[in-house]
Amino acid sequence: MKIRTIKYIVKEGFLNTYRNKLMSLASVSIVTATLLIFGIFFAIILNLNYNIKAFQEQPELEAFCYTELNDEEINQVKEMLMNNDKIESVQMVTRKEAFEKLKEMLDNREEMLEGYSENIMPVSFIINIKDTSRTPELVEEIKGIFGIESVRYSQRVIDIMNRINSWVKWISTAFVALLTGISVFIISNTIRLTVFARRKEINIMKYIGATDWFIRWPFVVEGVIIGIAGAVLAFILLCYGYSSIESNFHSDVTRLSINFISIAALRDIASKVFGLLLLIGSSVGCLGSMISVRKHLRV
Amino acid sequence: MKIRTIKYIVKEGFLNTYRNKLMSLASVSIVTATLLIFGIFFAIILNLNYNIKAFQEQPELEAFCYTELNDEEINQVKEMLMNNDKIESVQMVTRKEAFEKLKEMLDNREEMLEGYSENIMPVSFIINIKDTSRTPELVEEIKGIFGIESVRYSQRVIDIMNRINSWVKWISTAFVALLTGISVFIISNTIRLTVFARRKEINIMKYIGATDWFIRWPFVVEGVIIGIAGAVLAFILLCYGYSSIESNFHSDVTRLSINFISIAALRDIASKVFGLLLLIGSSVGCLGSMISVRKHLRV
Amino acid sequence: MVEFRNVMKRYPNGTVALRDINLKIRKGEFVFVIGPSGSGKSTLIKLIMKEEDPTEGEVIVNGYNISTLPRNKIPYLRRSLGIVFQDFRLLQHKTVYENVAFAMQIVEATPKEIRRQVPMALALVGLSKKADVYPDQLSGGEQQRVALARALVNNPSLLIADEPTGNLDPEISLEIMKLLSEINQRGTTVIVATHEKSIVDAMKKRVVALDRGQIVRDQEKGIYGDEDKDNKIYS
Amino acid sequence: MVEFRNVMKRYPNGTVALRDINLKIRKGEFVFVIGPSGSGKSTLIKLIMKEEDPTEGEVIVNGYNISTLPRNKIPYLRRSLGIVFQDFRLLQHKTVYENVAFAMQIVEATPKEIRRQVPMALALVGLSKKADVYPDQLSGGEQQRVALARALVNNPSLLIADEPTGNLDPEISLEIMKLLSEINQRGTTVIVATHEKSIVDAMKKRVVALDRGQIVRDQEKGIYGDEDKDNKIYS
Ligand SMILES: Nc1ncnc2c1ncn2[C@@H]1O[C@H](COP(=O)(O)OP(=O)(O)OP(=O)(O)O)[C@@H](O)[C@H]1O
Ligand SMILES: Nc1ncnc2c1ncn2[C@@H]1O[C@H](COP(=O)(O)OP(=O)(O)OP(=O)(O)O)[C@@H](O)[C@H]1O
Ligand SMILES: [Mg+2]
Ligand SMILES: [Mg+2]
Repeated sequence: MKIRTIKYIVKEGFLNTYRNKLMSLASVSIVTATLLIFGIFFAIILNLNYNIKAFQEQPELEAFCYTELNDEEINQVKEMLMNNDKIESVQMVTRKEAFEKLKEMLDNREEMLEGYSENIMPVSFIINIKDTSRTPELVEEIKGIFGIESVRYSQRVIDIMNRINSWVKWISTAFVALLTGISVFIISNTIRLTVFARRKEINIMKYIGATDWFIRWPFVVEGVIIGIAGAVLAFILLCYGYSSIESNFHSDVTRLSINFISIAALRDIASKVFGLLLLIGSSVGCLGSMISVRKHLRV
Repeated sequence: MKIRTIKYIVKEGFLNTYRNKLMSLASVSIVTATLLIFGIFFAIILNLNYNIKAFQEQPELEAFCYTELNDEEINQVKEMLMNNDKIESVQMVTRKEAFEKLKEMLDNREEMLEGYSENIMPVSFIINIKDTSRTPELVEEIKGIFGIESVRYSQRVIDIMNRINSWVKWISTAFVALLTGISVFIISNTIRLTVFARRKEINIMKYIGATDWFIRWPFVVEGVIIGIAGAVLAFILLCYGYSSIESNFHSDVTRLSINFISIAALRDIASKVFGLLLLIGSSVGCLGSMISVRKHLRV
Repeated sequence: MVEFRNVMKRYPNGTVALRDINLKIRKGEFVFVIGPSGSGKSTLIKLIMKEEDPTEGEVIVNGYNISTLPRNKIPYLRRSLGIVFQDFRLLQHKTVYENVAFAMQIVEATPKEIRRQVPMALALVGLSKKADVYPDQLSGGEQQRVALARALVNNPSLLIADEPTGNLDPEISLEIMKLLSEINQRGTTVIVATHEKSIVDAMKKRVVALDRGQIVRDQEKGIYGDEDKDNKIYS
Repeated sequence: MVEFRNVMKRYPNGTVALRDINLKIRKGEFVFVIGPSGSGKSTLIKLIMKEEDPTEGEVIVNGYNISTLPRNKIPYLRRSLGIVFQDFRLLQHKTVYENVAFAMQIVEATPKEIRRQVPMALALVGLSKKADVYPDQLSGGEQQRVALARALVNNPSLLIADEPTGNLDPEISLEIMKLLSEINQRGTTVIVATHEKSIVDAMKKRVVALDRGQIVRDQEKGIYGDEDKDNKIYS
């Protein structure tokens, strides 16, 4: 294939996209809409995983002080925990809070606690860890702090999260696969329609002696253009929507009291989403054209 | 318009769908795929709402017996609860279970419980209610049972669920709206492509003196056929997938220990889903054709 | 029946296809429109059927001024005409029979009328055997005759044919022309754009000659030729 | 150059378009194929370019047996031919210039060659002024001439024209025929299917007459007419 032919093919692909404006527009619209749906769900799933991961990566430790510790000593322990650079955040559970919890538990047997005060309960600290890989090390360190009696993993929470996680992973993989399949199907059928509308043109070219690839490649270029245009548009819409959700998210979360979830930053997921949209759009556009054109070349 | 013309229009619509097999097939495929996505998410959202509603409609009551009750008396209480036709199910919390819970709670202050046995704890029953509208009535009834000391709503759970619920409702409404919009957009663009591919035909009809409606109506019939065919196909696929998920659901749920969710029976949501798919498919097919054809009638 | 008053037609790309056209065709006339390729014959016809609008001047057909004819009246104008298009314009998804029947369906003819008229029209153009095939299974000349049958089937008051014999052999051409002449005898106005010198010469009908968009000759019982250059009557 | 051996062609719908065709056209010949509408002229041409395959018998073009020609060789066969199709087959999304240039692009001609050849070809058919318009902005005859220019532009060894003058006035028709004759003089084999009696008569070339799918006459320096019924030489 000569250089000038490659030039011709690329130019022709662009020209045809432009010349069939109405059709190109309709098919880019369909591709955009399809990839938009895909992108929305991909973003949601990324966020689900992000939330779960965030949750897992910060398993809470609970460090219990000796019951006998006085306020000053407790403050010292707190200081030391807060100054530890392996620790993300520290939340103190006061004696009173612990005692209330106990009371609630005993409920209608509260008389058992008669004569006891909150002083029977130890102060404890709920600790969020920065870097999970160094958790065991951290546990040892905390245990070494004067005044700490014991350190406990909140293992049960982790277990539940793990279970949910595997479930979400399974579902979301199935989902992304399904949606990818459907998107590919829609886009390739769209390309088929646009090629079908121009089968006469393909026939004519064939009748005057054009080889199959000479006819096919401009269509492939066109398919790729449509695919990429669709992907880019879908991505722009997605970014626009996502960032507006992102910026409204915290106020909404507060209003609706669902502060157990958070949202992944756009810049963190953008490249992943865009890459996938581009991949689907351009590859389906390319393959779709190739296959659709082939059908009309047999004259 | 004469009867025979209406006949002609309907016949023509069917014939054209058949004569443009390839194109009809491609566009039905696209409509099917689009409505499939829509249907999947609609089914998911219906299920979410179903779960939340089920949860809300069956707020758990917890009825505590007097600590002093002996086993026989406890059995009598249980019998009475189980025979109450306002109650869906009853689950007993034994003294031992209650004591374990308490122990766990006290944790490293277990020495407090030294000398106490599980007998300090009362037996309680977790009660699922059949018909929430009669809950207050039921509470009074239970309170009247000999041996019951107190009845508690699990009010906190209800609160949380309410909050989540409003959030889910909001999101799911936005979602269904968005997906409806996108589906409509994809389907109408598809119809546009199929009409565009036949603009010459439309022109010819116009040139030999056909009125606008005479040309347009067969296209509308065709659009409706495509829309309905897509909706029916999507519904069949959806039913097939849903029922296979439904039948695997309980084993999966057990395996993955996510027994806090349940799945709506297919027959309960089928009519809702089908109705909506049909509505979207046929109305967009109809309107899409009308609008797309209009553009090519101006000759 | 048809009247052009100072008509000028300029296509959007700047081509002036017709200029200074003044022409009157009365009911019952038979007119040949001749002229070299690109001289404006088809454009003249397109103006009559309102496929194109005149840039300047007026075209009056059956009493309608086609420039001011409202959009929803156009179909009724076109139905009163029977047109054989130069590029045939057959519906590719309909059989020969259905193509001809379609012209009757749009005027909401009864199925009985359709069943009687369509085979008659096909017989007139010698295509009875091809009733059930699709246009792309026909030879060029056969397609042209289907277009003619479709134009005839509704007994239009004005029949316009653009190169109706361009793809036909001399024998059939002559037959077709005789057919048109017969139809004309029965009262239908007929306008034929053609290049077929021999036919024009043989028929001795009114001839309107176009050249580069202008009428250069308008002659009763004219002939095609340029042999009679002196004989020209400029309109 | 072109040889038909006992060729029969039956279309899928049962129509037998050609039967018992034995025909040999040698390099450098100029052949008219004539016959009434539907007699099989276009089918004959479709067999040469392998648009259709013969049902029985063999068609040999440029040494290839077209029935056994592998799919990937078909474009090269067609490039060696220049064909004017009865229905023109112009690319609607390309201008006149681009339509003609396309025939050169497929053979990977240099831009320089294209820039020289295309205007020449357009000038030959008298369409230099219309280079930048799209086919649907041309008159019927102009489209036909674009098709001719496209067929000529690559200097094919075999030029086939199906009704190349069906939409052209006698003057241009004669010019076109002279052009084809000139091209033939320079060594190109030319096959023309036509109805134009006057042209066939004037040119005095070999005439192959078809009727209902059969060759009913094959005559050197023949004429169109049926006047010389006695004169017929059945092949
Ligand atoms: N849609 C159009 N846009 C621009 N120019 C046009 C259009 N249609 C025709 N023309 C030009 O107008 C002129 C007259 O065209 P017209 O089709 O009326 O010619 P004609 O007499 O019918 O020729 P022929 O005998 O070849 O069919 C030609 O030069 C042609 O190129
Ligand atoms: N694709 C097809 N399928 C079925 N029948 C066909 C097909 N193409 C042509 N025919 C039939 O074959 C016969 C010969 O057709 P062909 O096109 O060869 O005729 P022709 O000599 O070119 O006629 P014309 O002068 O009208 O163009 C005709 O009866 C025609 O109806
Ligand atoms: Mg014309
Ligand atoms: Mg032919």
